[in-house]
Amino acid sequence: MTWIRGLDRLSLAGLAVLALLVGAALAGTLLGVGGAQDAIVGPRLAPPDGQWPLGTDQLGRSMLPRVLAGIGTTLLLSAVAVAVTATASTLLGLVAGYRGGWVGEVVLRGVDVLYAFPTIVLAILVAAVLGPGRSATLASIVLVTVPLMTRLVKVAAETVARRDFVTSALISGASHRYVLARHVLPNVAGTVAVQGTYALSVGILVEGGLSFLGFGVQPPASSLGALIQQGGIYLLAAPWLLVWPGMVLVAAVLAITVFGDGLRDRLEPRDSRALK
Amino acid sequence: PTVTPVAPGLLAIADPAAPPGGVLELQIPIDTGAASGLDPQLADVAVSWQLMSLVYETLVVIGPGFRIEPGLAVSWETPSPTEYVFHLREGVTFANGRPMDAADVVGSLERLLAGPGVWATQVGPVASVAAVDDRTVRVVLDRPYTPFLAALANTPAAVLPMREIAAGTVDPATTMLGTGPFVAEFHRQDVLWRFARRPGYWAPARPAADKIIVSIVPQESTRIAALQNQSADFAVLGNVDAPQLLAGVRGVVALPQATTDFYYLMLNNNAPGGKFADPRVRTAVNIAMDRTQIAAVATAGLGTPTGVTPAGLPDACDPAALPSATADLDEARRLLAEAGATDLSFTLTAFSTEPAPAVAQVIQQNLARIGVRVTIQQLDEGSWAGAVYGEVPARFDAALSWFAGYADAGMVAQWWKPEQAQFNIGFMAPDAGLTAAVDTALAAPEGPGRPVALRELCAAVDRDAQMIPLVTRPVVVGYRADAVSPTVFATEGYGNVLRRAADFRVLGR
Amino acid sequence: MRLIGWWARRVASAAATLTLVSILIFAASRLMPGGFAEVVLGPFATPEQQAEVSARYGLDRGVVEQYGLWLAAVLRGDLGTSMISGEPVTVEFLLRMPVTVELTLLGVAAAAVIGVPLGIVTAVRAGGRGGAAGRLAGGIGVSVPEFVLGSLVVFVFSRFALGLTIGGYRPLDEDVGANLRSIVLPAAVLAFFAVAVTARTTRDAVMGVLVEPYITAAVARGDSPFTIVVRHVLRNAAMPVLVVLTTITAYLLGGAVIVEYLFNLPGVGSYVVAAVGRRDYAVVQAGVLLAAAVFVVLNMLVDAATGVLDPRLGSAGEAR
Amino acid sequence: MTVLLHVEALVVEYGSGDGTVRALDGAELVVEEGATVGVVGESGSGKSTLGAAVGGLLPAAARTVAGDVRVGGVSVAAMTPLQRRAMRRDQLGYVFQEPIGALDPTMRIGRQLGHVLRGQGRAAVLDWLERVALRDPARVAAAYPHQLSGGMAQRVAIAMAMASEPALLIADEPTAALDSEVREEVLDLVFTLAAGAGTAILWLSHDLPAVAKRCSRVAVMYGGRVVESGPAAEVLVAPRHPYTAALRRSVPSAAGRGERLVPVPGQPPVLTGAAVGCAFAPRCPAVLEPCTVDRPPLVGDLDRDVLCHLPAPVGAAR
Amino acid sequence: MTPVLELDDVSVTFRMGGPLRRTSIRAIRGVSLRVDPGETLGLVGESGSGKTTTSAVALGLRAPTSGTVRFDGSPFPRRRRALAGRMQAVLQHPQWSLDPRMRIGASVAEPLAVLGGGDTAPQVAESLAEVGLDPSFAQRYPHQLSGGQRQRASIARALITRPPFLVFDEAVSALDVSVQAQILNLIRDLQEAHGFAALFISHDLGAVRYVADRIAVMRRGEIVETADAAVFYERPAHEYSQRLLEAL
Ligand SMILES: Nc1ncnc2c1ncn2[C@@H]1O[C@H](COP(=O)(O)OP(=O)(O)OP(=O)(O)O)[C@@H](O)[C@H]1O
Ligand SMILES: Nc1ncnc2c1ncn2[C@@H]1O[C@H](COP(=O)(O)OP(=O)(O)OP(=O)(O)O)[C@@H](O)[C@H]1O
Ligand SMILES: [Mg+2]
Ligand SMILES: [Mg+2]
Repeated sequence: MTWIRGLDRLSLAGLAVLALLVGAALAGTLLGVGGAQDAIVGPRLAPPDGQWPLGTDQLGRSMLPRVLAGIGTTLLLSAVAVAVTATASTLLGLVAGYRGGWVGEVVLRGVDVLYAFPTIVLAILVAAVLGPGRSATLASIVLVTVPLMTRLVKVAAETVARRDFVTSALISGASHRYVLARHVLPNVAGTVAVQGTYALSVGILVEGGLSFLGFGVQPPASSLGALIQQGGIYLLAAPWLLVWPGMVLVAAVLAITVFGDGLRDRLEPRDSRALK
Repeated sequence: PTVTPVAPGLLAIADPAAPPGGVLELQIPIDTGAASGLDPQLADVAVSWQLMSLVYETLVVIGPGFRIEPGLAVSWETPSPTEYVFHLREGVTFANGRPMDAADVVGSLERLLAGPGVWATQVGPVASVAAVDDRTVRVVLDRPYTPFLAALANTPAAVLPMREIAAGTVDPATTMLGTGPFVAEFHRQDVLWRFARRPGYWAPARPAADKIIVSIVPQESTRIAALQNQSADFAVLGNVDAPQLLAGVRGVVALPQATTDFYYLMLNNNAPGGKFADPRVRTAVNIAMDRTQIAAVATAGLGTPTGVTPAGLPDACDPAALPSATADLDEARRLLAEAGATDLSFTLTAFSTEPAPAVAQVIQQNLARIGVRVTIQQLDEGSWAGAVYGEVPARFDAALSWFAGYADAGMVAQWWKPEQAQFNIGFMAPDAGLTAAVDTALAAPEGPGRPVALRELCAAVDRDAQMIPLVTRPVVVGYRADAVSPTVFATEGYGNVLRRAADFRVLGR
Repeated sequence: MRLIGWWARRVASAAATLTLVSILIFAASRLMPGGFAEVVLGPFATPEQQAEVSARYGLDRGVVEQYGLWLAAVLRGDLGTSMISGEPVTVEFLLRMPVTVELTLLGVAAAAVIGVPLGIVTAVRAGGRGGAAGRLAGGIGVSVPEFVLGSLVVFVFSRFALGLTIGGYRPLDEDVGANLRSIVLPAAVLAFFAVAVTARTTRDAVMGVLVEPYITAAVARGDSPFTIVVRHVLRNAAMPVLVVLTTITAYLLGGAVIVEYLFNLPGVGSYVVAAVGRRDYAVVQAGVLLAAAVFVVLNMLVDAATGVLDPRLGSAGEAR
Repeated sequence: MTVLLHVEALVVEYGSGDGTVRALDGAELVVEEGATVGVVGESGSGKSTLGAAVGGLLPAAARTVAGDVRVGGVSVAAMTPLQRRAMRRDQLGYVFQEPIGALDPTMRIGRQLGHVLRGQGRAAVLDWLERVALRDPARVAAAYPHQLSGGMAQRVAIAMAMASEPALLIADEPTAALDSEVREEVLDLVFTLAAGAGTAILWLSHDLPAVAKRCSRVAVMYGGRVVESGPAAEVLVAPRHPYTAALRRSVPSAAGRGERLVPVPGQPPVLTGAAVGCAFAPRCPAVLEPCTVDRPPLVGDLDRDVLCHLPAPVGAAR
Repeated sequence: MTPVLELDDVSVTFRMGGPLRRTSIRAIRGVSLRVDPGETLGLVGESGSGKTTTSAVALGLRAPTSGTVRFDGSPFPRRRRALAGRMQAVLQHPQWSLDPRMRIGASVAEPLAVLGGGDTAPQVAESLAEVGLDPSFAQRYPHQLSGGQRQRASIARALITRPPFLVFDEAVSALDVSVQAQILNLIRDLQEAHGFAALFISHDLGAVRYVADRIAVMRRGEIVETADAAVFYERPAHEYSQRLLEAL
């Protein structure tokens, strides 16, 4: 856990917020805090009070368990998706940037193909072909986020691959796999950290966007994107529909983002030079 | 939320004192989009009827409270239950200036009946159409068919310029040439329609507005916003809470308009695993439906429970008296046990347009009460249609949709006859008793016998439970009272909020 | 010589990419459940009607044959006919291009003009208070989903219009003022995210450059931070930023669907999405292919820029 | 002669992840205007740190614990950022130890040099490249840094530093990558130019003879301190500090084939805090009791300063 | 006896400049040299004369434009991995030859790790000590080292596996005389103990004299003289060699 030590205060705050959210999601799904998220329990659009701490939604369901479940769904979905994206993009980007040649060309073109599909159209096609729901959302997020990350990892890997320390390792007889794992990967890790957290926010956005267009998680399951999408229109009449999930979502992405930036800085052992 | 009508059957009446002229900015969620083009006879969705009704007119029209009123026919007689004689209005011309005559009427009806359009079914068992003279048309039916006039009042039965069509100078699929108050000046698919006042319209001083600009705005919140910031004068809203959402906005009126359209639940007789082949299972599901809750929760109380005769239409049956409504949940559980389906679980396929997902979720909760687990599958309309209508036999478990309820209590029941409504054949097994009940109801003449026949019909549909009517589908009509003075019906049968568009007055801001 | 060879290879691979895209989009559009016939003709259509429409658009032929015919037509420059409107797809796209192009230009311009400097400033100030504030600002930019921000903007500005139009688009050649009033809010919503993403990537790239000894050397020469950034940092950090800007361009050109919906802009994105919904195959296929073509060209330029920006990458001959 | 650079009891520490490293432990140095001062010392003795401290160029991880650096009488630490920048621009010129890294990899040499020359044109650029003994100036100007050999890059770096005509040139091993012929040529140039322009030179190097040959004064560093300083010739011929003496003995060129080189025995210190006694004590052949416990005082004699408990007398070779 | 390394009439041409002003430089021309087992070849010459380029060819890092290279009697294999453990190099720029994100200990241990070594810590400490670095340096990152310390870390890294062939490119140029002496002694001791062959590139004729058995002199991309060390230092044949020795 030594890496935590090197983080700055902002990143630690981000990490704390994330931990809090994960805790809340677990409380909701495992401990059943707030009751069943899909049960119609009260009047529609009731404001927060003792009985429904966060109010009720447009079907008269308590918002508390829905928000908690939404955190769980969204975090899990995007985390899994980003893990997949990060792994895939890193592998592909390393191959394209380090190996180069026709293999790299093929990888890049393959990624370009995905890239070439307009984001939402791609997501919708995936949802339409796979049938909407979690797996389609997951696949969409991955397909949408892989290209950018792959390209950026490629750019970073390309530069690293020309450095003398890679040459040295190769002279030592290091396998390409060794070089990739020990030299190139750590040197692109900052990029992966930044892009990974970016992908996470894109993932959340795609999830929400799909919900917005009706291709997201299936009702009555709850996700932050779906909650926000459905609550958006009630901004004035029943603000609690939008405010809770909105705040949580923004907090989550913000936490992830500052944490990612902090991680990136942490992964850079050299001092940055103040230009002053 | 209830709105007190300003007159029987009307939520608002255009102020005749307001000066004529002006441009009306209107927003609706979707455009006509039929591959068949602009031919009104092939139009089968309400939005097409609505837009085309600005250009085309019918012999008779629907008035407040579903009264049949004169349209292009000034009057009519029914010498016998199977005979209708229409006297055409004088001075009616098509937009190209040619006067309309009986040949146009006869030709239009014959074309409709011979064509592939679905409305031919609704117009009924027409035996012959003939021009008695230049101003008189006689229609003979095979057997009594009470909804005949109501069916004639809808856009697909509009009078087309048959002479031009026959001569090939006008293709109704691409050109709109009617007798109506407006002409379509411009159309860009999914973006905009521009209708302009037609000089030479038969009714004096109408239409009041110079222009109607119809923007297609799929996003509900955008339409609401447009009303707020005055970029739209009039908008059709789908969100059931729209009246509440617009409550505080100065100048904006949001009227919940009842319609006869209603949501219904399809239980696929051919469902994989034979889940719904047993009528007892279907009945159990039907019993578990809490229509009151669906109406209260999913439609915010704007919709009402309904049987197959749409609530709100004259003579419609009382949904509370349906067999399923009077049975209790224990009965449902017992039926399930009898059918050996105690751990029933199925997928409910719904499209994603609000409030369908809400209805599906209440259904899910309803069924949980009798231990049935429902998984909701929310699809885009294309995939939904593919899943429900794409294959025969159909492979979905259950699906949610809505029918337009039309302007007569018996009409929609036609779709409960799969031999006639071909699209149902994939999931619905024909039932002779049900078919007979439908035919009886359709033939029952106005009078005390008709409610009885319709009640019978409702019960038959309820027992059959292959397509279970649930609640009516409301819309909200929003407009800026400082910009327009419209006429709004309290209940619509053909989803036509522009029914009296010629009366709408544009107010100077 | 080598250059010509490079471009030839690049064009060939671009063509391959586009071919693959065409196959994928064709396959995807046919794999979507629900066919054109069911969707557009509706449940009431008779089998004869469906057959007639299928025949009219060649949907009754084998899939491979359909693909072949389509590809042949595309190569001739014929993108087909929209089954919904009956208009040539090319015309439909041309009508919707101005909105999309305008949004794209504004969005990318904002990303470049605001995002890049913001990223540089937060990197240069990293560690300081300004850096943390910049990080938070950038973070908020990527945290607020388009549909949330868009809804909020629509809502707020529908109450307090401030002379800005919500919904609807006025063409530029019709009335410049009205055009700007109708486009500024949606562009701002798009730019919000674009700026944040660009800023973050720029920050990352710039921080990577700032640790390099040649920056120290420049500091030692007494160059001002501004000079150093302009002379040394920009170019060395340019590649990732360029990649992100291309992505943003591609994303916006492909259609900012949600914003188009929210602000009711007749752009390409919502058109294609609607076409997906209605299984208007020709439009879907053409839309994706056009977006892909633009993107592939952009990418080709970026790849060409790689060699220019980093001369080390241009050199060949090293054995690996 | 006025004092241009005064390093006063400078203590610099690097805070690395696991504890701190003390790179300068009270270094003292004076450079007068136009003087040429060679700082020699073992690898790791703090030469580069000292050089960086002069320009306020220490990395963020470095901390100035005590002491002061004054350029032209003004404390570098007390300068405003603007003043510091002006000082670097107008008074200082740097040649860094690893020249290729100091060149922007994405910019042609000609342009980089051109920037320093502030728009004096291409002719000036080529002229400077020619002066530092680069054979094909046009090609070098058109080249990117990675297309140069190590020695070529180093010469470019020298050209860039000299081109700005600084008051003080801080050159960190400026000729380490040059062959003897070129080295002489370049050093001739640098020292001639410096003499002409009145530029003071602070030459950080490990090569005592080479430095002594060119510079008027040398300062010998060990363990973060300047342990001996004085006129070059005298220090070389008659070192007063045992380390200087040891340094003088282990010149490889002095040993022929087959002979064994004599390095200074033992390892250089790695300081984590102030050295308790004399940092050289563990390796010193003449170590005394106090050497390990007391920090040696500065012993000044004529122009020869030395930090030692038992300095050799002036003139007497060790 | 097969030479460890044999360059036969090797030339390397670089292309430079944009597409419009393309020029090419012949960095080395017709270079032929060989290094026998156990022998150190000193490669000296003017800055920019092509020494590093020659070493890149010798290490199989750069394919020659013309001519042939043989390592241990055969051309370089397509897969470098086949050469694992058979050569090491100290590259000219120590700053770049160490991974900035890897601690010195790991960098130095790398050749061992590549060969699949177990616990490398003791060997790393020993290797660091050999080049005069305190064991605590294993925990540092390259940027936390002085220039000379980095160079020594590179040397430690190259020597840790005692490979049969080594290339030193200006390996001792940044070192003070004392450390230089230590390193040169080390190289000689190891060579006696393990008998490796080496290509020792330097412009420092003094250092070269101390370790090299034979000397090759490069100038403007060509080898102008090759001679036994003893002979060379006594009677340099080429006029350029004479000049070089004069400046010593
Ligand atoms: N990648 C490259 N592209 C173009 N020219 C190059 C490249 N690398 C080296 N050169 C040129 O080749 C020549 C030989 O360079 P090399 O690095 O081999 O010299 P060297 O003998 O090692 O010199 P030094 O002692 O200064 O390091 C030089 O003129 C250099 O400019
Ligand atoms: N960033 C750093 N973090 C920790 N220690 C450092 C850092 N930079 C330098 N050092 C240490 O400080 C001491 C002085 O380093 P400096 O670079 O000044 O030495 P030097 O005299 O220039 O040596 P060389 O001749 O090898 O270049 C060294 O022991 C070095 O390991
Ligand atoms: Mg140094
Ligand atoms: Mg070299």
